[in-house]
Amino acid sequence: MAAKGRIEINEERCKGCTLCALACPQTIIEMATDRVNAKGYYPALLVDPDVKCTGCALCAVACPDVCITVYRQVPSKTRRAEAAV
Amino acid sequence: MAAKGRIEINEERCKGCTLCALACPQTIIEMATDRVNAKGYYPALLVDPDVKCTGCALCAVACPDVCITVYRQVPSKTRRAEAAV
Amino acid sequence: MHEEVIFAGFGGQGVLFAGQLLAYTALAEDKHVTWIPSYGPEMRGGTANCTVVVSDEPVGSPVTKYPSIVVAFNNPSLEKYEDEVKPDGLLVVNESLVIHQVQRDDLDLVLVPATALATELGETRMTNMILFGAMLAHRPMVALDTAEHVLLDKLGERKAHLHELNLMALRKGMELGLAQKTEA
Amino acid sequence: MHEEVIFAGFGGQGVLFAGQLLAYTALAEDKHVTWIPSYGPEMRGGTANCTVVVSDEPVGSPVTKYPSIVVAFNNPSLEKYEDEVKPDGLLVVNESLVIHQVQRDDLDLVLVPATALATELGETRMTNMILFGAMLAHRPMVALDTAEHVLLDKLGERKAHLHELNLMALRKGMELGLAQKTEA
Amino acid sequence: MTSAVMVEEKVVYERPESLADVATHYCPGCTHGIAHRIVAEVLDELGVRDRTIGVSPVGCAVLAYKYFNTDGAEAAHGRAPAMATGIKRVMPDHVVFTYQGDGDLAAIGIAEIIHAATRGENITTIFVNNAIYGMTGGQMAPTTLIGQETTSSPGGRSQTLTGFPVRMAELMAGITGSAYIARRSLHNVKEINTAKRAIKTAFLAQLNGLGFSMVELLSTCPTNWKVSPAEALAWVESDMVPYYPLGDYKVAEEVKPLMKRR
Amino acid sequence: MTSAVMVEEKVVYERPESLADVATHYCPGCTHGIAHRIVAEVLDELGVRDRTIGVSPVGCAVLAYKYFNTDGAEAAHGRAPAMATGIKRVMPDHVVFTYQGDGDLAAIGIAEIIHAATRGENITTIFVNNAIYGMTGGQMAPTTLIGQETTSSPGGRSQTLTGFPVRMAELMAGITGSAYIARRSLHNVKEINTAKRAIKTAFLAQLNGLGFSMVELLSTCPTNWKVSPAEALAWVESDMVPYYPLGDYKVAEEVKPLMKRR
Amino acid sequence: MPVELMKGNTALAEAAVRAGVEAFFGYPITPQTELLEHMSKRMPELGRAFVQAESEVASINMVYGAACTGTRVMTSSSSPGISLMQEGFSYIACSEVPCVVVDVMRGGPGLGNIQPSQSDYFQVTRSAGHGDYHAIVLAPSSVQEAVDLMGDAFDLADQYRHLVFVVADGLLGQMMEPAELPPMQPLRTERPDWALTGANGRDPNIITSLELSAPALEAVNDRLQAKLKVIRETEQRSTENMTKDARLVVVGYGTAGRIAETAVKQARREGMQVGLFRPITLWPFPEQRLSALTDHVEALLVVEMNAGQMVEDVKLAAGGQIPVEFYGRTGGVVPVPEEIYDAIVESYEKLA
Amino acid sequence: MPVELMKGNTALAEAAVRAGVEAFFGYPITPQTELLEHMSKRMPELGRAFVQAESEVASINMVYGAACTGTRVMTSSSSPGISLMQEGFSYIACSEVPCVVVDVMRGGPGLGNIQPSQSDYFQVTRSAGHGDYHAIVLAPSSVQEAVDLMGDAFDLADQYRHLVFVVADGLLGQMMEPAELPPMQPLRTERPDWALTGANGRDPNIITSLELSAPALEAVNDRLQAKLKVIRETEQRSTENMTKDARLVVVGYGTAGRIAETAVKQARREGMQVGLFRPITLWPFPEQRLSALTDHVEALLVVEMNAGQMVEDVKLAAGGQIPVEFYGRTGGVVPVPEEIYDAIVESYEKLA
Ligand SMILES: Cc1ncc(C[n+]2csc(CCOP(=O)(O)OP(=O)(O)O)c2C)c(N)n1
Ligand SMILES: Cc1ncc(C[n+]2csc(CCOP(=O)(O)OP(=O)(O)O)c2C)c(N)n1
Ligand code: SF4
Ligand code: SF4
Ligand code: SF4
Ligand code: SF4
Ligand code: SF4
Ligand code: SF4
Ligand SMILES: [Mg+2]
Ligand SMILES: [Mg+2]
Repeated sequence: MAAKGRIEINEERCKGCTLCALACPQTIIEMATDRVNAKGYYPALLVDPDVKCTGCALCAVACPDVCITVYRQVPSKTRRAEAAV
Repeated sequence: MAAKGRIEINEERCKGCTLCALACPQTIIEMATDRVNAKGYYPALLVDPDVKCTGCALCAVACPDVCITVYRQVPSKTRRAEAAV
Repeated sequence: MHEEVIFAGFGGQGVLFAGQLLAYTALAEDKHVTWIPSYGPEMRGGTANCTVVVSDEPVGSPVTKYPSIVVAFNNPSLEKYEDEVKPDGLLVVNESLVIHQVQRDDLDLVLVPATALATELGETRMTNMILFGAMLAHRPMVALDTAEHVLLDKLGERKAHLHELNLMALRKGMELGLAQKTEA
Repeated sequence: MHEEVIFAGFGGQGVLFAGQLLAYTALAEDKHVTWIPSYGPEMRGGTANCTVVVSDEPVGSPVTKYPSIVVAFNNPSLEKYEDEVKPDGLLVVNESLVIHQVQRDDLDLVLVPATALATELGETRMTNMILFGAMLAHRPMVALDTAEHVLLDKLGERKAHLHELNLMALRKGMELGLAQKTEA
Repeated sequence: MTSAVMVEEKVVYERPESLADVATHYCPGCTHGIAHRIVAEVLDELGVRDRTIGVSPVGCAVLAYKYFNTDGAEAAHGRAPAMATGIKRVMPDHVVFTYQGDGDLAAIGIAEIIHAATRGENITTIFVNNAIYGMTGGQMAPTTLIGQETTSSPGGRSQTLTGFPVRMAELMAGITGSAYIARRSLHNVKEINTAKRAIKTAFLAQLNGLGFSMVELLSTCPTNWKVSPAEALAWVESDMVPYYPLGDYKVAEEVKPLMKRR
Repeated sequence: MTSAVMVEEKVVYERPESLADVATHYCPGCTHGIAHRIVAEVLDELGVRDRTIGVSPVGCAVLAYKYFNTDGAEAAHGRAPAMATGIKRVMPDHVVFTYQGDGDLAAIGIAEIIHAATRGENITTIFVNNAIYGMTGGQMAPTTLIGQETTSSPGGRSQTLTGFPVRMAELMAGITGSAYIARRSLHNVKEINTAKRAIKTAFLAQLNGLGFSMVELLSTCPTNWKVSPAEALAWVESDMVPYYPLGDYKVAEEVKPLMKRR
Repeated sequence: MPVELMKGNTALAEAAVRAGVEAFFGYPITPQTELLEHMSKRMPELGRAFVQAESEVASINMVYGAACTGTRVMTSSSSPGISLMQEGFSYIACSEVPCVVVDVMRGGPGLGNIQPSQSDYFQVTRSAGHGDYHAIVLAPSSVQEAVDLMGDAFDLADQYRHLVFVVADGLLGQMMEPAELPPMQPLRTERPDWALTGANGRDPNIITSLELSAPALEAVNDRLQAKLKVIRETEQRSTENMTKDARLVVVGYGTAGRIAETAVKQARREGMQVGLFRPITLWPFPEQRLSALTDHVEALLVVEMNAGQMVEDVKLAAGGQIPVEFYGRTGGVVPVPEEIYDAIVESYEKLA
Repeated sequence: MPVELMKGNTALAEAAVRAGVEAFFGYPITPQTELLEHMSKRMPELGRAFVQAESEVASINMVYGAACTGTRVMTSSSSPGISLMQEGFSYIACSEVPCVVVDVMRGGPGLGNIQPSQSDYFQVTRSAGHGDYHAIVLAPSSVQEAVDLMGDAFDLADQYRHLVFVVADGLLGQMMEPAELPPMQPLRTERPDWALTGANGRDPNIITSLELSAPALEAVNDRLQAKLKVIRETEQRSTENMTKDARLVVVGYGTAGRIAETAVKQARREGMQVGLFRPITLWPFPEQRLSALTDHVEALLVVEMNAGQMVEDVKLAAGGQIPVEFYGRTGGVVPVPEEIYDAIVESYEKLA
């Protein structure tokens, strides 16, 4: 089973260039059609995140504007988690 | 028998650099020791021209200052010689 | 007659072309005119502005601090220029893309939902012509007729398919503008 | 005392060094002095000149049109500078390398067969010191003593083998100069 | 098999520290932004941000000094390598890099880059080749491809009138003083990652005092090419890469071990 | 066998017409003079003197325009290829050549020469490499050999501080727009003759409209090397040739037939 | 020719084409790029030479080369690019080959920005490069005048075998305004006798700026200075408006001049006796006319888009007779008529 | 320190070394070559940076780079090389990084020759490059003064974060004259807080000359102009001789100034009331002192080794109060005292 991930898109920084969408193997990124950001761009949106995103970060690597932060669920190393508390 | 030649050195142009002497296979060029030209250089001299110069022009090719004109004796093509008159 | 007009909006909204249309039309009517883009940073970028001065006299300054007319294509432009318009000047606003509330009450204010209307017309890019028409309704510096003529000429054969749409947009703007004029 | 001296000759004759010797010696005697080469075309070439001004006052111009002393190392230099020497000035000539006949009769003229003498001494390069000595005999701007001291200092250890020869040449020049002085 | 395993969420991708947290002025989809980011990532990985000095070019990346979270200077058009030389010679323990476009580096600044390499100047150059003068509105660059339309080669670049596009990586590789010269592309994620590794090698070469290093990056200019960002990436792959082959053009002996170490 | 045959005396060597009958300012034994002469001979042989325009450099050959019996211009330091480009573009039927030293061409003028080649500019460059700045009194050139003493590398050229001598023929050969690039030497009669043939090929390439051609000539500077003219020739052979190998570095396909024709 | 709406940059380019320019060499730089771009299209299509050089240094030396052949030739650039051409200018001026250079000035110093400016005044009028000379400098203030002066520039260049600048600023370069282009001039077929055309049946021609001996180079300078003296005496150009009865005269050129005109008119409307003096040649500076004005004018107000450069020439022309005030904006800020008007009022109030 | 006989070029170099210059970047050119050559030996032996650049364009940009790190840095060149540095100067001035540039001027325009000249006056004093600024320009007239001013140059550069020229001419560069060198200064170990030293524990420092918006760039210019105003008010330097009762004052700087002094003394011996005014700073021009002199002096005679450049500044300073005459030689010709004396006599005879 693929890893489970999630991304956050900084919509105000996004320029709607579509390159993240192009890079996503899960094809779960699309450009908004209903709203523009303050700069007048249609920002990228994660569609259906809970199901398909693997946290592979390809979108982030492809993004020229560093708009994307990627998270992935990993088995927690309890020790460390505790230490971190 | 080697061809018979002769060179003329423009002494006033000569800078006494010795390169002609170096190039002459017959080693018949030397630098004057007794006089300088108007520029203060000891000019090159052809030593013993009648005997050894082959008119090979190597000296002229080696001279950076185009001081040397080379002549060579060749069998005269009578026709042409006449035509030239 | 001496009008100093600023068209302002995002790149891609046809801001510069709207200004040029005014300039060419003024020329066609033998008026004095200058057009100048505010050419920003050397790189591509968000905003596009131009200033057109139309006058019966030779134009001195092609730029202005206090325009007599501002056509604001979007919200940042409105925010930027509201305060600059000369008293009693004209402010044409693309209602579709602004949230800012106009504060000044000494202006001739025209609000047109241009982008929405243009989208209705089937071509968002007609926004500029709608706003242009609205402007002309309130400040007939040049004749609509001449403007239409020049417009078709500039679009040329290559854009023949857009002739009708442009004219429609222009007239629609004029119409809306006139409507508001009567109201005001 | 204010002397403007030009040393002039071919490259390689030690012209610049002769000038520098004068300059260093003057400095050693706390006089005001400037030395300047006439740096010709950017490329190497035939002639080498320098001008030394020695004075009890601060030196204004380090160059001169009318030198009070000319030391001509060769024929072209003599031809070039004969007319420039100030009236009653000193003209020192390397007799060995000139054919030109000096025309002026308002000068203190010293003819020294310097190159021939130097060759006799076993080192043609001593020409400059001989001429220097002759000059000093006629215009004792600086003391021979100081000059000798400075000379050895400038030659340094590396040229220790030439010390004696240089001194001999210098003195020889002085001697010949003095001889001609008595004559004149 | 249903998870009794605890899961926690880890950040697997975020802005590198060496990249300032500001919006850039680049056009949508312009890969200048990617080039910036991977350089910043390398600086982070090498831990040298606080002793790095970047030199920005004149070109679209003119404001790069605002985007890198390092000390920075803005050079005159083409002169970044000279400026970097001046900096490096008095700050030999600092990491100095130039970031230059193709007009900047291959046209007006070709003397400076070649001589920096010739001197074996211990600096790193990131060379962003987008086959055009982006900033001034899309004129022909020395790297513009034959037939490519630009605002100063209106019918397409003519070989007869303008000669051939210059291949800088190849040219620079021929220079004895260069330690590491490579060409990479930014047209997809795989290439971006490869590019990043090359950039790391280049900086490692500098950190090890091995001399001049340069990574040429094939980059897009959707605006002046007049295509969409996605089409631009495709054009890099279809048209640029064939003329500008990717690869390492010069790897000095001493550089090789640095490449393995990663 | 004793000659009843008539003999007449023939001139087998004299000053070429394309070389003005004046004394040059070059130092004794400087091979700039030889380079001039063989270029002039080639112009004579090709019969193009009266439609040739030469561009002189800043360097010891600064007065070359006085020595060639052709129209001539004096360029700014390093800019001869740009000037020649200007001339050639408006006088495409004329023969245009630059004559440049190593400081002129490989240091300050490296951008201009590379871009002339890149454009495939249809001109010919005679590049006189004497590993030094002759005219200004013997400073280090980009071509100065490692260890070579000059007035600006007093202890001998240091590789650490100044990098490596640049090999221009090799560099220029890498440029697509160049048609013919060769390196020759002037250190003996045989090499002089080979050099002349290369120069002829270079001009033929131009006459045939094939693009940029350059012949690098290893040359002496006895004055600044501080050796005799004869020793200078020997040094070229012993020290320069090994680092600057002689040969043809680029021969475009269309140039090859021109080489055979002689 | 019909009146067309044209961008200043394009108009300058097309005017040069019609004046018979045979070669253009240049390097892109904002805000003059459209000039080069227009040339990149027009020149090849007319079979003339266009080269986008690798740099401004190369551009000006290509210009120098082509100019040596006696053809009409030009380049264009903006401030930093003009700086890079200084050595070339100096060579060209000394060699006395004719050429035209357009400088569409932008905000400086350094990289500055691309907004309109007049801060290269010193650079172009004093000595554009080392050594003693002045280039001829023409400063249009409208697109029409740019078109007209472009033709004059080539004529002056040829007449005096000299370097001629046409200086605009980003505003004039980017602005569209109606203008009428002149008809296309036929290309010259003859070359001047000094030109490099091949030594065919004549002695070689040589173009050089080198004179190793000081007296010889002084002779070159004397010739150059004599020529400049003639230019200074005969080529001063300016225009005036309402100066006859003016107590205060505003002095401004190019864009600043035209904007000032609006302010001056406003002042007149308010009853002030104000006039405008607009230099058209920046070198030679129209000192004859301006100093004549000092007879009845009580003060001068110089308006420039810089920190005060032409003001020195105005002071020199005024010769200390009347006060000279200055109003300037820098960094690419274009003054608006209102602020110049304020400056006028301030100066006017100071009048005795 | 003992008095030594030193060539001007070498003295300038060694004085810079002792003033703590940490990096030299340069390109050979006569008549300044000995300066670079001295540096090529001294700098490496002291463990400091020396790079023979590929060109003057590269030199000045290397200087720019090193200057950004807050170290003392310099280059030197001669007229054509100075032309090539114009763009760099403009960047440096706008970025406000300190550095020192020596210009050993030679005959121009163009390639000209290598003889002494002062024809870069405009180039260095007006705006060495595009945009609005003036560099500080120091003009020594003897080897000793060259040594002294070299130290001052670095101090002024640091104090004002500005570009400082030391201008000599071929004569001063090539001449040997006794001079005393200052002791070796220790190298500074601290860097100014604006310098590029790595953003370690602080926000990044940035050195730039770019300001995209016009108002922002105007602010930069305002700051620059304010600084220049302070310099203009506080740094004017000149020296005078026999001006107290002088009816005619000769104005000359550098070599022309010292030669003029001989002529002035001669004139005094002949009973003429003549004095000498020698500007030491060419920018800021010592107008305060000079214009004070116009109170009692009846005329000024400017002597330059050019076709007349500083004469404009003298006229501006004189403000039309008294006549300003000019005597100049060009092309590398050095005037001799006799001819300046003749010019003095001529001017003197004109006095009312
Ligand atoms: C001396 C000088 N010449 C020209 C310019 C104008 N200019 C600015 S950026 C640029 C070209 C940029 O192209 P490139 O280096 O390829 O960078 P890109 O914008 O494509 O990233 C030019 C010519 C300038 N600023 N300075
Ligand atoms: C812009 C400029 N910089 C520097 C110089 C000084 N200069 C004259 S010739 C020369 C170098 C010549 O060396 P090279 O090209 O190798 O020719 P060579 O004399 O060795 O034949 C230099 C630096 C100059 N005249 N102009
Ligand atoms: S992390 Fe991977 S799967 Fe998730 S959105 Fe990005 S590219 Fe798609
Ligand atoms: S790649 Fe980045 S900028 Fe482009 S659409 Fe996606 S998030 Fe937005
Ligand atoms: S022609 Fe040949 S043999 Fe005769 S002198 Fe010359 S080199 Fe010697
Ligand atoms: S090679 Fe020429 S210059 Fe040299 S010595 Fe022989 S003849 Fe004289
Ligand atoms: S113009 Fe081109 S290179 Fe510049 S930011 Fe836009 S897309 Fe990128
Ligand atoms: S200095 Fe050297 S290169 Fe120049 S002429 Fe003399 S020997 Fe030849
Ligand atoms: Mg680019
Ligand atoms: Mg050389």
